[in-house]
Amino acid sequence: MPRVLLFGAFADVAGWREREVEGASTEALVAVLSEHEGLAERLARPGRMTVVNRVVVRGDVAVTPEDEVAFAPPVSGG
Amino acid sequence: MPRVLLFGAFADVAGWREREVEGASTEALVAVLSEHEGLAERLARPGRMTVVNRVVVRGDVAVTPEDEVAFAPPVSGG
Amino acid sequence: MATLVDGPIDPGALLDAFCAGRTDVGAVVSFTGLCRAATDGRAVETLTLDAWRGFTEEAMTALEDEARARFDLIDLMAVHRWGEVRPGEAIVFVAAAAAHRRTAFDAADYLMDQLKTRAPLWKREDGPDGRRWIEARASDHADAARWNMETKR
Amino acid sequence: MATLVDGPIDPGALLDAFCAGRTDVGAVVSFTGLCRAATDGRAVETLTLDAWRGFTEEAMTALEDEARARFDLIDLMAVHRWGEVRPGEAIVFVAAAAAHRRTAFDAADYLMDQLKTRAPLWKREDGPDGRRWIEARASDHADAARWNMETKR
Repeated sequence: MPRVLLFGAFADVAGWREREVEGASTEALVAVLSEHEGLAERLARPGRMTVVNRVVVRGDVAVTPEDEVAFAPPVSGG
Repeated sequence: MPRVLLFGAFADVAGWREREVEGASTEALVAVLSEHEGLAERLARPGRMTVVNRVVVRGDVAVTPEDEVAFAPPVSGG
Repeated sequence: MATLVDGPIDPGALLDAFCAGRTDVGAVVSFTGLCRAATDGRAVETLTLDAWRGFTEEAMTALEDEARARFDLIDLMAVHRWGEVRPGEAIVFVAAAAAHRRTAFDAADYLMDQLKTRAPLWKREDGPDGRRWIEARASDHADAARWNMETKR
Repeated sequence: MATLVDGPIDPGALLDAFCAGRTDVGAVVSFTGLCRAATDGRAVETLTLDAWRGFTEEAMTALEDEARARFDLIDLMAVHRWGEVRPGEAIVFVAAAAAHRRTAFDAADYLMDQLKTRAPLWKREDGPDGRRWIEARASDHADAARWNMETKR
């Protein structure tokens, strides 16, 4: 199963930072994660960052069980 | 006689920084100072600063023997 | 290279080290971001920065490289805290060195705009009113957009 | 109040002192002007700053006051060397503190433009090619003129 990483408010709301999740694409993973009500609301907000194997991606991207997929809210550095 | 102060290149060229000079106005003092050839050339350049009793003045200003008159080239702070 | 530090950073020591021994630099501009005790009228006891070690440094270094490509710099540095920060402590320090001051001002300003809107860091404020996750403000995005029209100098 | 210092200044120590104990400030921007070992291709062994003690500090403080009136600042400082300066040493240090970073950047930038073109200081370079008195460059006057059209923020 792909390894999913969560950052910022996503990790805070979900109560975990790293977990294996079943899914063949980034949006499939989002659908599974959205079974958690608070996370569903956060994941649906604009500006979500999706990163597959440390490369930022846009849209729905296919993933394999060996992939690492990170989801994060809009950034706030500085 | 008014006390004349010179700064920067003016003092360097004249060889003095402070001296009493005979003159009833700032331009009269400039005329006296301009007897020194190198200083004449420097004083004639644009952007000269003239200060009477610590107040910057423009044009020809009357001065009394009790006044302090400073002449300086364009500034270069920072 | 941009660095991420877990623990206090000392802007003065960073500035002195950045300036030391340079005889080719005329201008050094630094930016220090401090943790405020209140934002938008809410008291802040702790600011917590979440980061993705490795990924975050790489992304910050890429932003630094963009600034180096855009401006005629002699040097550039960025240090960012992660973890828990208390009011009054420094969150971020950026310094830019150039032969002339306009370049140094612009590069530090540019890099801060990019870090605010593009560095993968996530900020949380905890205080008596509870917990709040922060996102870059509309003004931060407007600041960053200023640079889209500009050319190298 | 602006100060004029006869002897080395330490930008790092000034920055740390300026930041210390502040929990209301989000942004501190500093500018450090360093003495370069060469300008316009000429080697510089010593930079000498002539000042009019008292008058120069008053004029610098008036420029600081202009910046305070123009920008929404929490604090502002300026320290300038006079006398002999060696390559690599700091000539001037300016720091601006504000709630938000754009204000701090603009105020430090503004104050430096004013100091360059309006502070009563006169700069001389001595080196193997002889002695040269410096005046503010055309680019310094152009930088200072940028602010004539702007309004308070």
